[in-house]
Amino acid sequence: MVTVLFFGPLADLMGRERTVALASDRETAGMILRRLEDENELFQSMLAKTRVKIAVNNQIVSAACVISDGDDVAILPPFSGG
Amino acid sequence: MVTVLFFGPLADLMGRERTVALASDRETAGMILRRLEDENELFQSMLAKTRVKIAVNNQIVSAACVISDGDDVAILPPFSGG
Amino acid sequence: MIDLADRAFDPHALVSRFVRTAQGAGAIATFIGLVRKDGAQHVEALYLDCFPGFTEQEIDRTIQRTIRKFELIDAMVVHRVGMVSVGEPVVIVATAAEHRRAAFAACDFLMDYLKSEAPLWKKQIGRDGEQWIEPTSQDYEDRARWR
Amino acid sequence: MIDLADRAFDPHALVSRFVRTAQGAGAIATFIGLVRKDGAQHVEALYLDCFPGFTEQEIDRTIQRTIRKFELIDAMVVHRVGMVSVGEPVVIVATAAEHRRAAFAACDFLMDYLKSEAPLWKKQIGRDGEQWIEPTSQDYEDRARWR
Repeated sequence: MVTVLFFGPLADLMGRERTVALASDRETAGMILRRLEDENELFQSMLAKTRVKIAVNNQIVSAACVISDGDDVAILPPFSGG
Repeated sequence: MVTVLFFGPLADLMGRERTVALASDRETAGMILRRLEDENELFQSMLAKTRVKIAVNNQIVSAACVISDGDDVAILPPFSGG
Repeated sequence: MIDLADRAFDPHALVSRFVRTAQGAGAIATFIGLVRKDGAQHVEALYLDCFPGFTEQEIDRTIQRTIRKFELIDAMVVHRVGMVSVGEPVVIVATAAEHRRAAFAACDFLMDYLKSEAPLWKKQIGRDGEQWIEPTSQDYEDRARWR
Repeated sequence: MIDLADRAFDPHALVSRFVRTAQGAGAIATFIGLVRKDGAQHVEALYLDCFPGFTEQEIDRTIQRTIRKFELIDAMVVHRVGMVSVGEPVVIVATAAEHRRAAFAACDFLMDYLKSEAPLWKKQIGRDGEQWIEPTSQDYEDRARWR
Protein backbone atom coordinates (compact mmCIF):
# COMPACT_ATOMS: atom_id res chain seq x y z
CA MET A 1 0.00 0.00 0.00
CA VAL A 2 1.07 3.56 -0.73
CA THR A 3 -0.01 6.70 1.15
CA VAL A 4 -0.78 9.63 -1.15
CA LEU A 5 -0.72 13.01 0.60
CA PHE A 6 -2.46 16.18 -0.58
CA PHE A 7 -1.79 19.79 0.39
CA GLY A 8 -3.27 23.26 -0.03
CA PRO A 9 -6.15 23.39 -2.53
CA LEU A 10 -5.73 19.68 -3.33
CA ALA A 11 -6.37 18.74 0.32
CA ASP A 12 -9.67 20.70 0.26
CA LEU A 13 -10.82 18.36 -2.52
CA MET A 14 -9.16 15.03 -1.69
CA GLY A 15 -8.64 15.16 2.08
CA ARG A 16 -5.15 14.98 3.60
CA GLU A 17 -4.35 11.41 2.53
CA ARG A 18 -5.53 8.34 0.67
CA THR A 19 -4.19 4.84 0.76
CA VAL A 20 -3.91 3.15 -2.61
CA ALA A 21 -2.66 -0.27 -3.66
CA LEU A 22 0.14 -0.41 -6.22
CA ALA A 23 -1.10 -1.64 -9.61
CA SER A 24 2.30 -3.19 -10.41
CA ASP A 25 5.83 -3.22 -9.04
CA ARG A 26 6.87 -0.80 -11.79
CA GLU A 27 4.19 1.80 -11.16
CA THR A 28 5.53 5.38 -11.16
CA ALA A 29 4.37 8.45 -9.21
CA GLY A 30 2.93 9.85 -12.46
CA MET A 31 0.93 6.65 -13.08
CA ILE A 32 -0.59 6.77 -9.59
CA LEU A 33 -1.51 10.41 -10.16
CA ARG A 34 -3.23 9.49 -13.46
CA ARG A 35 -5.23 6.75 -11.76
CA LEU A 36 -6.47 9.28 -9.17
CA GLU A 37 -7.38 11.69 -12.00
CA ASP A 38 -9.34 8.95 -13.79
CA GLU A 39 -11.37 8.38 -10.62
CA ASN A 40 -12.15 12.05 -9.98
CA GLU A 41 -13.04 14.64 -12.60
CA LEU A 42 -12.65 17.57 -10.22
CA PHE A 43 -9.13 16.45 -9.30
CA GLN A 44 -8.36 16.04 -12.99
CA SER A 45 -9.53 19.55 -13.81
CA MET A 46 -7.52 20.99 -10.91
CA LEU A 47 -4.35 19.27 -12.11
CA ALA A 48 -5.00 20.51 -15.65
CA LYS A 49 -4.83 24.10 -14.37
CA THR A 50 -1.79 23.82 -12.15
CA ARG A 51 1.73 22.38 -12.03
CA VAL A 52 2.35 20.05 -9.14
CA LYS A 53 5.61 18.73 -7.71
CA ILE A 54 5.91 15.25 -6.26
CA ALA A 55 7.82 14.25 -3.14
CA VAL A 56 8.43 10.58 -2.32
CA ASN A 57 9.44 9.95 1.31
CA ASN A 58 10.21 13.68 1.72
CA GLN A 59 12.41 14.03 -1.37
CA ILE A 60 11.30 15.86 -4.51
CA VAL A 61 11.28 13.42 -7.44
CA SER A 62 10.17 13.38 -11.09
CA ALA A 63 6.88 11.81 -12.19
CA ALA A 64 8.95 8.89 -13.54
CA CYS A 65 10.02 7.82 -10.04
CA VAL A 66 9.07 4.16 -9.44
CA ILE A 67 7.07 3.75 -6.22
CA SER A 68 7.61 0.95 -3.70
CA ASP A 69 5.16 -0.54 -1.24
CA GLY A 70 5.08 1.60 1.93
CA ASP A 71 6.18 4.84 0.22
CA ASP A 72 4.63 8.22 1.00
CA VAL A 73 3.79 10.08 -2.21
CA ALA A 74 3.08 13.79 -1.63
CA ILE A 75 1.36 15.88 -4.31
CA LEU A 76 2.47 19.50 -3.93
CA PRO A 77 0.61 22.31 -5.73
CA PRO A 78 2.42 25.67 -6.26
CA PHE A 79 3.88 27.04 -3.03
CA SER A 80 2.85 30.38 -1.54
CA GLY A 81 4.16 31.36 1.86
CA GLY A 82 5.21 34.57 3.54
CA MET B 1 29.72 88.42 18.73
CA VAL B 2 29.41 85.11 16.88
CA THR B 3 29.42 81.61 18.39
CA VAL B 4 31.53 79.15 16.40
CA LEU B 5 30.69 75.48 17.11
CA PHE B 6 32.99 72.52 16.50
CA PHE B 7 32.10 68.81 16.21
CA GLY B 8 33.77 65.41 16.02
CA PRO B 9 37.57 65.60 15.60
CA LEU B 10 37.45 69.42 15.44
CA ALA B 11 35.88 69.58 18.93
CA ASP B 12 38.74 67.46 20.32
CA LEU B 13 41.11 70.21 19.18
CA MET B 14 39.08 73.42 19.57
CA GLY B 15 36.57 72.61 22.28
CA ARG B 16 32.82 72.70 21.60
CA GLU B 17 32.50 76.43 21.01
CA ARG B 18 34.35 79.74 20.76
CA THR B 19 33.01 83.25 20.78
CA VAL B 20 34.54 85.58 18.21
CA ALA B 21 33.92 89.20 17.35
CA LEU B 22 33.00 90.03 13.74
CA ALA B 23 35.85 91.82 11.95
CA SER B 24 33.40 93.71 9.72
CA ASP B 25 29.71 93.69 8.83
CA ARG B 26 30.55 91.93 5.57
CA GLU B 27 32.54 89.08 7.05
CA THR B 28 31.65 85.65 5.62
CA ALA B 29 31.70 82.20 7.24
CA GLY B 30 34.80 81.37 5.16
CA MET B 31 36.59 84.49 6.39
CA ILE B 32 35.92 83.60 10.04
CA LEU B 33 37.24 80.10 9.37
CA ARG B 34 40.44 81.54 7.84
CA ARG B 35 40.98 83.75 10.86
CA LEU B 36 40.72 80.71 13.14
CA GLU B 37 43.19 78.83 10.92
CA ASP B 38 45.65 81.73 11.08
CA GLU B 39 45.53 81.57 14.88
CA ASN B 40 46.04 77.81 15.14
CA GLU B 41 48.40 75.71 13.02
CA LEU B 42 46.92 72.38 14.13
CA PHE B 43 43.43 73.55 13.14
CA GLN B 44 44.83 74.72 9.80
CA SER B 45 46.45 71.36 9.11
CA MET B 46 43.25 69.50 10.06
CA LEU B 47 41.19 71.62 7.66
CA ALA B 48 43.78 71.05 4.93
CA LYS B 49 43.12 67.29 5.14
CA THR B 50 39.34 67.31 5.30
CA ARG B 51 36.29 68.94 3.74
CA VAL B 52 34.01 70.68 6.18
CA LYS B 53 30.45 71.90 5.76
CA ILE B 54 29.19 75.04 7.45
CA ALA B 55 25.78 75.53 9.08
CA VAL B 56 24.61 78.99 10.14
CA ASN B 57 21.72 78.98 12.60
CA ASN B 58 21.05 75.30 11.79
CA GLN B 59 20.99 75.70 8.00
CA ILE B 60 23.76 74.44 5.72
CA VAL B 61 25.27 77.40 3.84
CA SER B 62 28.23 78.10 1.53
CA ALA B 63 31.49 79.64 2.77
CA ALA B 64 30.37 82.90 1.11
CA CYS B 65 27.46 83.34 3.54
CA VAL B 66 27.68 86.73 5.27
CA ILE B 67 27.52 86.39 9.05
CA SER B 68 25.51 88.67 11.34
CA ASP B 69 26.07 89.49 14.96
CA GLY B 70 24.51 86.80 17.17
CA ASP B 71 24.73 84.02 14.54
CA ASP B 72 25.77 80.44 15.39
CA VAL B 73 28.38 79.19 12.91
CA ALA B 74 28.85 75.40 13.04
CA ILE B 75 31.90 73.77 11.44
CA LEU B 76 30.97 70.22 10.40
CA PRO B 77 33.67 67.69 9.43
CA PRO B 78 32.69 64.63 7.35
CA PHE B 79 29.75 62.74 8.86
CA SER B 80 29.96 59.11 9.97
CA GLY B 81 27.03 57.54 11.78
CA GLY B 82 25.39 54.12 11.91
CA MET C 1 16.66 28.02 13.00
CA ILE C 2 13.25 27.24 11.48
CA ASP C 3 10.06 27.02 13.45
CA LEU C 4 6.50 26.52 12.22
CA ALA C 5 4.29 28.06 14.88
CA ASP C 6 0.63 27.04 15.14
CA ARG C 7 -0.23 29.94 17.40
CA ALA C 8 0.57 33.66 17.68
CA PHE C 9 4.22 34.42 18.45
CA ASP C 10 5.98 37.51 19.76
CA PRO C 11 8.39 38.57 16.99
CA HIS C 12 10.27 40.89 19.37
CA ALA C 13 11.05 38.18 21.91
CA LEU C 14 12.29 35.98 19.05
CA VAL C 15 14.52 38.72 17.60
CA SER C 16 15.79 39.59 21.08
CA ARG C 17 16.92 35.98 21.62
CA PHE C 18 18.36 35.81 18.10
CA VAL C 19 20.47 38.96 18.68
CA ARG C 20 21.76 37.64 22.02
CA THR C 21 23.01 34.40 20.46
CA ALA C 22 24.51 35.95 17.27
CA GLN C 23 27.98 36.46 18.73
CA GLY C 24 30.19 38.86 16.78
CA ALA C 25 27.40 40.30 14.64
CA GLY C 26 27.53 43.99 13.71
CA ALA C 27 24.37 43.91 11.60
CA ILE C 28 20.96 42.36 12.21
CA ALA C 29 18.27 42.68 9.53
CA THR C 30 14.73 41.52 10.21
CA PHE C 31 11.49 41.29 8.30
CA ILE C 32 8.06 40.89 9.87
CA GLY C 33 5.13 40.05 7.59
CA LEU C 34 1.67 40.89 8.96
CA VAL C 35 -1.73 39.83 7.64
CA ARG C 36 -3.10 42.88 5.86
CA LYS C 37 -6.79 43.79 5.73
CA ASP C 38 -6.77 43.91 1.94
CA GLY C 39 -9.39 46.54 1.08
CA ALA C 40 -10.77 44.94 -2.08
CA GLN C 41 -10.85 41.38 -0.73
CA HIS C 42 -12.11 42.10 2.82
CA VAL C 43 -9.52 39.66 4.17
CA GLU C 44 -10.26 38.52 7.72
CA ALA C 45 -7.63 35.81 8.09
CA LEU C 46 -5.12 33.62 6.31
CA TYR C 47 -4.97 29.87 6.57
CA LEU C 48 -1.49 28.38 6.07
CA ASP C 49 -1.13 24.72 5.16
CA CYS C 50 2.21 22.90 5.46
CA PHE C 51 3.69 19.42 5.10
CA PRO C 52 4.98 18.73 8.62
CA GLY C 53 8.58 17.57 8.57
CA PHE C 54 9.10 18.24 4.87
CA THR C 55 8.36 21.97 5.12
CA GLU C 56 10.83 22.46 7.99
CA GLN C 57 13.44 20.32 6.20
CA GLU C 58 13.21 22.34 2.98
CA ILE C 59 13.23 25.75 4.70
CA ASP C 60 16.14 24.70 6.90
CA ARG C 61 18.09 23.59 3.85
CA THR C 62 17.57 27.05 2.33
CA ILE C 63 18.56 28.76 5.59
CA GLN C 64 21.86 26.80 5.62
CA ARG C 65 22.45 27.66 1.95
CA THR C 66 21.72 31.34 2.69
CA ILE C 67 24.18 31.36 5.60
CA ARG C 68 26.91 30.06 3.27
CA LYS C 69 25.98 32.26 0.29
CA PHE C 70 26.01 35.53 2.28
CA GLU C 71 28.62 34.49 4.91
CA LEU C 72 26.14 35.05 7.71
CA ILE C 73 26.70 34.44 11.39
CA ASP C 74 23.14 33.07 11.71
CA ALA C 75 19.66 33.21 10.23
CA MET C 76 16.18 32.49 11.58
CA VAL C 77 12.75 31.87 10.06
CA VAL C 78 9.57 31.55 12.10
CA HIS C 79 6.40 31.03 10.07
CA ARG C 80 2.84 30.67 11.26
CA VAL C 81 0.74 27.72 10.10
CA GLY C 82 -3.01 27.26 10.53
CA MET C 83 -5.32 30.24 10.99
CA VAL C 84 -3.76 33.71 11.27
CA SER C 85 -5.96 36.76 11.87
CA VAL C 86 -5.66 40.21 10.31
CA GLY C 87 -2.93 42.25 12.04
CA GLU C 88 -1.05 39.20 13.34
CA PRO C 89 2.53 38.39 12.26
CA VAL C 90 2.59 35.54 9.76
CA VAL C 91 6.36 35.36 9.25
CA ILE C 92 9.56 36.69 10.75
CA VAL C 93 13.00 36.43 9.18
CA ALA C 94 16.18 37.59 10.91
CA THR C 95 19.76 37.54 9.62
CA ALA C 96 22.99 38.33 11.43
CA ALA C 97 26.21 39.32 9.68
CA GLU C 98 29.36 41.31 10.29
CA HIS C 99 28.27 44.04 7.87
CA ARG C 100 24.93 45.43 6.79
CA ARG C 101 24.95 44.63 3.04
CA ALA C 102 25.08 40.88 3.69
CA ALA C 103 22.40 41.04 6.41
CA PHE C 104 20.00 43.04 4.20
CA ALA C 105 20.54 40.93 1.08
CA ALA C 106 20.14 37.63 2.93
CA CYS C 107 16.91 38.76 4.62
CA ASP C 108 15.50 39.89 1.27
CA PHE C 109 16.62 36.59 -0.34
CA LEU C 110 14.93 34.46 2.33
CA MET C 111 11.64 36.38 2.03
CA ASP C 112 11.65 35.94 -1.77
CA TYR C 113 12.23 32.20 -1.22
CA LEU C 114 9.39 31.93 1.31
CA LYS C 115 6.94 33.72 -1.02
CA SER C 116 7.30 31.33 -3.94
CA GLU C 117 9.50 28.31 -3.17
CA ALA C 118 8.92 27.15 0.39
CA PRO C 119 6.40 24.27 0.80
CA LEU C 120 3.58 26.35 2.25
CA TRP C 121 0.09 26.99 0.94
CA LYS C 122 -1.86 30.12 1.75
CA LYS C 123 -5.61 30.60 1.68
CA GLN C 124 -7.27 34.01 2.05
CA ILE C 125 -10.40 33.93 4.15
CA GLY C 126 -12.59 36.96 3.59
CA ARG C 127 -16.10 38.24 4.00
CA ASP C 128 -16.89 36.96 0.51
CA GLY C 129 -15.42 33.46 0.82
CA GLU C 130 -12.11 31.63 0.63
CA GLN C 131 -9.42 31.61 -2.01
CA TRP C 132 -6.09 29.79 -2.32
CA ILE C 133 -3.33 32.21 -3.26
CA GLU C 134 -0.57 31.57 -5.78
CA PRO C 135 2.58 33.72 -5.87
CA THR C 136 2.15 36.93 -7.88
CA SER C 137 4.21 37.61 -11.02
CA GLN C 138 6.05 40.16 -8.81
CA ASP C 139 6.93 37.34 -6.38
CA TYR C 140 8.39 35.27 -9.22
CA GLU C 141 10.31 38.29 -10.56
CA ASP C 142 11.67 39.03 -7.09
CA ARG C 143 12.87 35.44 -6.77
CA ALA C 144 14.46 35.52 -10.23
CA ARG C 145 16.72 38.43 -9.18
CA TRP C 146 18.96 35.96 -7.34
CA ARG C 147 19.57 33.58 -10.26
CA MET D 1 10.29 59.36 14.44
CA ILE D 2 13.89 60.22 15.27
CA ASP D 3 15.42 59.84 18.69
CA LEU D 4 19.01 60.38 19.79
CA ALA D 5 19.46 58.22 22.86
CA ASP D 6 22.27 58.93 25.31
CA ARG D 7 21.91 55.59 27.05
CA ALA D 8 21.32 51.95 26.08
CA PHE D 9 17.91 51.26 24.52
CA ASP D 10 15.91 48.09 23.98
CA PRO D 11 15.52 47.75 20.20
CA HIS D 12 12.80 45.12 20.60
CA ALA D 13 10.56 47.31 22.75
CA LEU D 14 10.99 50.11 20.18
CA VAL D 15 10.13 47.86 17.24
CA SER D 16 7.20 46.39 19.15
CA ARG D 17 5.72 49.86 19.67
CA PHE D 18 6.50 50.84 16.07
CA VAL D 19 4.61 47.77 14.75
CA ARG D 20 1.59 48.47 16.96
CA THR D 21 1.23 52.02 15.66
CA ALA D 22 1.88 51.24 11.95
CA GLN D 23 -1.78 50.66 11.08
CA GLY D 24 -2.37 48.83 7.81
CA ALA D 25 1.22 47.68 7.35
CA GLY D 26 1.86 44.26 5.81
CA ALA D 27 5.65 44.56 5.88
CA ILE D 28 8.04 45.75 8.59
CA ALA D 29 11.77 45.80 7.86
CA THR D 30 14.25 46.59 10.60
CA PHE D 31 17.97 47.00 10.93
CA ILE D 32 19.92 46.86 14.18
CA GLY D 33 23.56 47.94 14.15
CA LEU D 34 25.71 46.65 17.02
CA VAL D 35 29.20 47.74 18.06
CA ARG D 36 31.53 45.03 16.80
CA LYS D 37 34.70 43.94 18.55
CA ASP D 38 36.79 44.60 15.46
CA GLY D 39 39.59 42.03 15.72
CA ALA D 40 42.40 44.14 14.24
CA GLN D 41 41.51 47.35 16.09
CA HIS D 42 40.63 45.86 19.51
CA VAL D 43 37.57 48.12 19.64
CA GLU D 44 36.14 48.50 23.14
CA ALA D 45 33.59 51.24 22.52
CA LEU D 46 32.36 53.89 20.12
CA TYR D 47 31.87 57.52 20.99
CA LEU D 48 29.20 59.29 18.95
CA ASP D 49 29.18 63.07 18.72
CA CYS D 50 26.13 64.99 17.45
CA PHE D 51 24.90 68.58 17.01
CA PRO D 52 21.84 68.64 19.28
CA GLY D 53 18.80 70.02 17.45
CA PHE D 54 20.48 70.11 14.05
CA THR D 55 21.18 66.35 13.94
CA GLU D 56 17.57 65.46 14.76
CA GLN D 57 16.29 68.07 12.29
CA GLU D 58 18.39 66.70 9.43
CA ILE D 59 17.61 63.04 10.14
CA ASP D 60 13.91 63.80 10.49
CA ARG D 61 13.93 65.63 7.15
CA THR D 62 15.41 62.49 5.54
CA ILE D 63 12.88 60.25 7.28
CA GLN D 64 10.03 62.35 5.85
CA ARG D 65 11.62 62.26 2.40
CA THR D 66 12.04 58.47 2.69
CA ILE D 67 8.38 58.03 3.65
CA ARG D 68 7.34 59.93 0.50
CA LYS D 69 9.91 58.30 -1.81
CA PHE D 70 8.98 54.72 -0.88
CA GLU D 71 5.30 55.37 0.00
CA LEU D 72 5.82 54.11 3.53
CA ILE D 73 3.26 54.02 6.30
CA ASP D 74 5.93 55.06 8.80
CA ALA D 75 9.67 55.02 9.52
CA MET D 76 11.74 55.25 12.69
CA VAL D 77 15.39 55.95 13.51
CA VAL D 78 16.86 55.66 16.99
CA HIS D 79 20.59 56.39 17.22
CA ARG D 80 22.84 56.28 20.24
CA VAL D 81 25.05 59.27 21.06
CA GLY D 82 27.88 59.40 23.59
CA MET D 83 29.73 56.25 24.66
CA VAL D 84 28.47 52.89 23.33
CA SER D 85 30.13 49.65 24.44
CA VAL D 86 30.97 46.61 22.32
CA GLY D 87 27.88 44.44 21.79
CA GLU D 88 25.40 47.27 22.40
CA PRO D 89 23.00 48.50 19.71
CA VAL D 90 24.17 51.80 18.22
CA VAL D 91 21.34 52.29 15.74
CA ILE D 92 17.94 50.89 14.89
CA VAL D 93 15.95 51.67 11.75
CA ALA D 94 12.42 50.40 11.15
CA THR D 95 10.18 50.91 8.12
CA ALA D 96 6.53 49.96 7.62
CA ALA D 97 4.91 49.55 4.22
CA GLU D 98 2.07 47.69 2.57
CA HIS D 99 4.49 45.43 0.70
CA ARG D 100 7.95 44.09 1.40
CA ARG D 101 9.98 45.60 -1.48
CA ALA D 102 9.30 49.15 -0.27
CA ALA D 103 10.00 48.28 3.38
CA PHE D 104 13.35 46.62 2.54
CA ALA D 105 14.51 49.34 0.14
CA ALA D 106 13.62 52.16 2.52
CA CYS D 107 15.41 50.53 5.46
CA ASP D 108 18.52 50.01 3.32
CA PHE D 109 18.28 53.62 2.04
CA LEU D 110 18.06 55.07 5.56
CA MET D 111 21.07 53.06 6.76
CA ASP D 112 23.15 54.24 3.78
CA TYR D 113 22.14 57.81 4.63
CA LEU D 114 23.06 57.41 8.32
CA LYS D 115 26.48 55.98 7.47
CA SER D 116 27.69 58.92 5.38
CA GLU D 117 25.25 61.85 5.35
CA ALA D 118 23.67 62.26 8.79
CA PRO D 119 25.35 64.84 11.08
CA LEU D 120 27.00 62.33 13.42
CA TRP D 121 30.67 61.78 14.19
CA LYS D 122 32.01 58.42 15.29
CA LYS D 123 35.19 57.73 17.24
CA GLN D 124 36.54 54.22 17.81
CA ILE D 125 37.98 53.69 21.25
CA GLY D 126 40.29 50.70 21.40
CA ARG D 127 43.03 49.15 23.45
CA ASP D 128 45.55 51.04 21.34
CA GLY D 129 43.95 54.50 21.47
CA GLU D 130 41.21 56.51 19.84
CA GLN D 131 40.46 57.24 16.22
CA TRP D 132 37.79 59.30 14.46
CA ILE D 133 36.15 57.28 11.69
CA GLU D 134 35.24 58.59 8.24
CA PRO D 135 32.83 56.67 6.00
CA THR D 136 34.49 53.91 3.96
CA SER D 137 34.58 53.98 0.17
CA GLN D 138 31.99 51.18 0.40
CA ASP D 139 29.72 53.48 2.43
CA TYR D 140 29.98 56.18 -0.28
CA GLU D 141 29.33 53.60 -3.01
CA ASP D 142 26.30 52.27 -1.12
CA ARG D 143 24.91 55.79 -0.83
CA ALA D 144 25.53 56.49 -4.53
CA ARG D 145 23.24 53.58 -5.51
CA TRP D 146 20.22 55.76 -4.79
CA ARG D 147 21.21 58.71 -7.02
